[in-house]
Amino acid sequence: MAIEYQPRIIGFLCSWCSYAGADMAGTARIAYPPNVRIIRVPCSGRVDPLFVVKCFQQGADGVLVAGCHPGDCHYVEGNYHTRRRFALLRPFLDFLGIERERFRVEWVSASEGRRFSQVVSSFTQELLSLGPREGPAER
Amino acid sequence: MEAIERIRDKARELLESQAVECVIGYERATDNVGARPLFAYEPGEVARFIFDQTCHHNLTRYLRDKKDRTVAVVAKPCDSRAINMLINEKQLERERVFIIGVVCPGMVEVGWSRPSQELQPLCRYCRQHTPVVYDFLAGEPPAEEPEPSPPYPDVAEMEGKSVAERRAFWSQHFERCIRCYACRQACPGCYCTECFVDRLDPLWVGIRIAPGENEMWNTIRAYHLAGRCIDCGACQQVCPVNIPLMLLNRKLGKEVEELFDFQAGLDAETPPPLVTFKKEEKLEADL
Amino acid sequence: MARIGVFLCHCGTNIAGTVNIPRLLEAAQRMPMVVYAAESKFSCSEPGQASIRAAIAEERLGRVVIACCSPRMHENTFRKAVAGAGLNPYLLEIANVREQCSWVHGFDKEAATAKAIELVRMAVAKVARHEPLSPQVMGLTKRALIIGGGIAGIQAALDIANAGHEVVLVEREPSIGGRMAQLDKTFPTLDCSACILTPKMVDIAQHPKITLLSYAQVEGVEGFIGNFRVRIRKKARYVNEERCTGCGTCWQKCPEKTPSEFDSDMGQRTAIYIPFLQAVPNKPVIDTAHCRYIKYLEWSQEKEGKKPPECRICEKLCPTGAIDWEQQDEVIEEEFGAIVVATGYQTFDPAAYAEYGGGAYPDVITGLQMERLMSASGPTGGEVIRPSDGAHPKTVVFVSCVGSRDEHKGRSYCSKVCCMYMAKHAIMLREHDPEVQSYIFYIDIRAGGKDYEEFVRRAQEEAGAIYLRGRISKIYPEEDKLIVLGEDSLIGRPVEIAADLVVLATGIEPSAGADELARELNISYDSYNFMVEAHPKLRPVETQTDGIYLAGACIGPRDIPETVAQGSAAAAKAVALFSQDSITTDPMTALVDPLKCVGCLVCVEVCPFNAAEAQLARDGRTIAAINEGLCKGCGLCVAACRPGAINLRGFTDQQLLAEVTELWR
Amino acid sequence: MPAGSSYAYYPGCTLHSTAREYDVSLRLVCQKLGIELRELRDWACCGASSAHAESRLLGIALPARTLQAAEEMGLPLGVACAMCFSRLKLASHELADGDTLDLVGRIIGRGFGNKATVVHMLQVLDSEREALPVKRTLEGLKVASYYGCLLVRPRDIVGFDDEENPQIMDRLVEATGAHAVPWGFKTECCGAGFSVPRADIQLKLSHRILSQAKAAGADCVSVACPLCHSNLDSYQQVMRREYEHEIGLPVLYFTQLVGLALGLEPRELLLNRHVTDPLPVLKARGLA
Repeated sequence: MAIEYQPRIIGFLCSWCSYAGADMAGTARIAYPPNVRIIRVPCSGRVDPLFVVKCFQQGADGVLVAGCHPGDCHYVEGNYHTRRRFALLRPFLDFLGIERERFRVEWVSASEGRRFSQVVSSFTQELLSLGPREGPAER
Repeated sequence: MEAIERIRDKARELLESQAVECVIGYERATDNVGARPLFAYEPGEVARFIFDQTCHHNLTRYLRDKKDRTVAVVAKPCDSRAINMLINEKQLERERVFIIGVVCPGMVEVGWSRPSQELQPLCRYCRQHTPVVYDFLAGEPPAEEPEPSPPYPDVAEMEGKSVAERRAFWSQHFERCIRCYACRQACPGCYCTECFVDRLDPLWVGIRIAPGENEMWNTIRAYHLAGRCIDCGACQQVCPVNIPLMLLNRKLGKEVEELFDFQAGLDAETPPPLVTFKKEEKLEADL
Repeated sequence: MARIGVFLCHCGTNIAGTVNIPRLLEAAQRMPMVVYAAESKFSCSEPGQASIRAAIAEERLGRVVIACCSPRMHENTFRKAVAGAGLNPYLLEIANVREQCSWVHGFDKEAATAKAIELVRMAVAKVARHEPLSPQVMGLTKRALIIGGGIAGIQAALDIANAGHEVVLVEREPSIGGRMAQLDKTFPTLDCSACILTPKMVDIAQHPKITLLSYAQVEGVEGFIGNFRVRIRKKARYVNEERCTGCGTCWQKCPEKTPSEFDSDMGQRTAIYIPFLQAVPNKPVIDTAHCRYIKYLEWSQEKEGKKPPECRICEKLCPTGAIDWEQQDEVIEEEFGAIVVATGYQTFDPAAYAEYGGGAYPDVITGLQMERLMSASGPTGGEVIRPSDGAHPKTVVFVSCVGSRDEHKGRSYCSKVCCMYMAKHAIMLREHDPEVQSYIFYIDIRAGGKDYEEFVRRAQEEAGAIYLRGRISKIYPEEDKLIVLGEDSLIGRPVEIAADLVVLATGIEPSAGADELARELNISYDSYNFMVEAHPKLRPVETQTDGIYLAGACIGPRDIPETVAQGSAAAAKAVALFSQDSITTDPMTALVDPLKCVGCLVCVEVCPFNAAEAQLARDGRTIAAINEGLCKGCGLCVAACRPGAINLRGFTDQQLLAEVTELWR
Repeated sequence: MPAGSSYAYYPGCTLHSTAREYDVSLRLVCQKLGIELRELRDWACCGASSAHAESRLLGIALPARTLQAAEEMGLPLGVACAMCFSRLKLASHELADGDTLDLVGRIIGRGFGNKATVVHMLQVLDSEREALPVKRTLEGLKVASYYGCLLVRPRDIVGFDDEENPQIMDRLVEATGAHAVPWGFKTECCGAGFSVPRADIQLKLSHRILSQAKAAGADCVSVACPLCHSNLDSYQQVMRREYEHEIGLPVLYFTQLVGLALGLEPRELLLNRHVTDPLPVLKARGLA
């Protein structure tokens, strides 16, 4: 029997804003789809683009990088670098045939639990509509 | 006087005065068609130097190996940008290298028996025919540099395709990659003591020659040159299975130019886009 | 081969109510390297922790995973528990199955359980790559450096010294005292500024724990919290401080006069001088820009122009032979554990306001000049007279917000104290001369503070000051009057006043050079060069750089009470730091592999904390190194390091990669 | 704006009539400096000062006609009268809005792109300041530069200089060798708008400006606007009556001062056309 397609999302969340935001969604019991697997990092600036590419190579359907809003970085400047790195990587992935929609960078503050759940929900929806990734059959 | 004569005279002068230990240039390869690098240590050797449209190699690749000694190098415009890039990345001291700049007519494909008349694709889009930095210039610089519009026709064409088409295109190319890493060896920017692809822990790229792993390698190779690639095409030139590597590099080059108004190696001072930032810059649109 | 133990917390029904614990337990037991798995109602409870400690001992566990609430909740609790069992506290990983699973996926228990299993798998994969970490323990120098000898710096210095710690107070002027020393009276109590300040200045001079370096400047700062190395330049006074008794003969007899900065040009001083009579230290300096003999010495070098007199009167008259023409600037290096920045403010230069004469009209003066005119120790002995003709002004106009709340002049902020000092001046003027009529042009009256509003009322009701709401458009002289044109925006009519004296309430701006100092200290400053706090509300006297604290008007416009409070607050921070015998730094810092580093020093460029620095390797190559004292563990450099030479303890590439790949094993 | 550059020249209504000396001196100076002034054919009134008060559209449409003409010539529009300058600047600012541009294009019956840049001749000469070929330095002459209310206001639209304390004319005056006295009334209103309905106000305001210039030690006042000129220059006798206060302060166009410095003769520059005769002052300084 065919099992329905469930997209897999890897989320890299900075522990000061976005990871706290995700926790906030929990404490407020704001439900969102169970498709995201969260990896905690000190700062979104820690996320080497290699991780993102690796996720896709492994077979992730979507990758999310979330950090403090620019200007609020706990480490003062981290997310400014995040912004540059991924503004560059995103079109590049698209060029390689990995749709822009599959890679998201979002700014989620510690108080934005609702926003976090909205991000995950809309991201999951988008990926569902995109359907599974085609690519090398054997990875 | 012919450009090549001026190169030879300068090379001789530099070696005789012992201003440099060695002059890196081109000589005719044994197939009598192509060119190959020549490391001249003796004034007597300079007669072997040539310069024509077959001299596509980027000789700055060798400069890091000799970073502690003073050498002279024959540099085409793109090569000269590599020198700036290396200085910026503190891999080279300006005063240790004497740059014999050559005005570049563009390189041709070198066939088996004779060089083709065709300019290499990359050279058709070239925007620098005069080196951006040199100590001595051979050849007459053109009145003005051409401005191909769009500056990245090859990239633009690819962008025109559908995601699925691009996916298919790259998959079939990456499947053919034999992971010989010749591209890496030829690139002046690839100088890590241990390349990420060779590391076992963390194992970024699996050892298997499998499409997925190949894709990882080719993607990151290009990404690591983002804002650094100086458009010389050496990687593509040496690829035994003809993967259009420069298309990847140039896509990133295009993005860097559009987002950050930066081209690698035009000078040695401007910090490359990925080591700096502007608080006020608006990039969210691209995220 | 690591022996991993997995502990599943029910958190009452918070987790167990949604996640199928038995299935999770079963799955956990089958995970690679997991030798023990157990559940517990409340892992964080004492019995829960005890069972974890017990299991670690009995099962000889080398790594621990706890599936429970967010690590932001109980990571430290469990680290202690693990440590209690003799295991390195960093060999623990938390799987967040409450906040990020059971609490948000209650609608789908199946999916929640499946996700929980994967979260635990990721945690197991990660913890297997954990390494034991031990916080770096570093000594600290229990000495504080105070930069700036105004009331903020004085307060901080005294508080720290009284707590028993050594303090070095560096002041760039010849005497401490700062702006407060220039003031006549203080609002709203009208007690004499000097009377309350000078005793504190004397305390500084006499305190056994305080070293005062006046006429000195901070030049270079290196190191980090607890271990700063600071270069201080002691400018040449040309006066031997040991010999000088401060008798005053030299400055009384010096023939060269020049406008006095302390009296903000309302009076004169000599070339060898102390700024004011109660100066601390009470030792003069020779101002090379005006001293005749020094001019002579310069002249004798080139022999150009007219020969200046070879004066040397001070030298001839000094009873102790303290004058020392040979003296040179001296640069000393000192070690400190904490630094308090209290560089204060200067007043805005009204030259920018051509419409007010831009300084051309002698009888248009600034608030600070008014203070000097009123001060009993001032150039006029406290008599308020017009600089132009010495007449007693009867009509005085005050113009508020000169250099404040004015974008066109590049200053959009409120200087906070002007409203109050204008009211003070109005009251004092009446006290000096009952016939004086003050007019005060204001935009808004900002009198938020204890007894401030009452004070302004007093100016209006008792001192009869007339408050007019509106900006002044123009001031120009006519005969011996100054015609002031403005608008009373409340009745919407133009106003024209013929004044004898006009006082511009010039705003507050950071002291010159504040930005250079901030750069040297690697603390941030805003577009006006005010220093920036670590958090405007919750960390108002701290900076982003640990061990460097702020006090007073260097942060923004402040009045005296607030400034003093901040002096004490900054001191408290320093004293709290000194109450420890060592600093333990978070071990989750970056680490460079010298063999892989290619010396491109991208890390140095991206590190916001100056923690990455260039270093000479054994083989002579230049490579990067991380200063653990400064590193805050953000990992910015790690992601920027192409050769993968830098890694982040606790969040290594290996650990994060393991979490990713585990999902597809 | 290098020497040898050309401008579409808009004299406006006054420069051919009451302010002929401004027009003449300007043309002579530009000639000397190799700046070509091509007067617009068939230029229209700028609309000052009533049009924009009557109707916003009319206030834009009148200058628009001139802007369109300049655009056709493909030259920057050089304006001498401060009022015209202000009207033209404000109009081209309003025309930045696409819809307004279309509408006005239809009104004047000629679509255009609002491409012409509007500059005041003061800006043009200012760019020649460095290389001013001074034949006769005006050393010793103390000049109060008076800008009037419109030249540098509003800051965000025309403001090429500080509206409280502008410098551009002072710079130019200094370039002639004369001394530009610092004073506070550079941009005060001269009351022009009231000269007819409430002459008393106009007199008061103008008098204050002149007496301040005098108090600042000026020998003469330099202006860049025909209206400022007539107010300051021609009412000085009345002032003497009204305020029993002798002003006697000649009011010159900045172009006349520059002209003198370039070696032109007072007569050529029509210095004799002023009500308050500048020649005594100039003679006293050996400049005429």
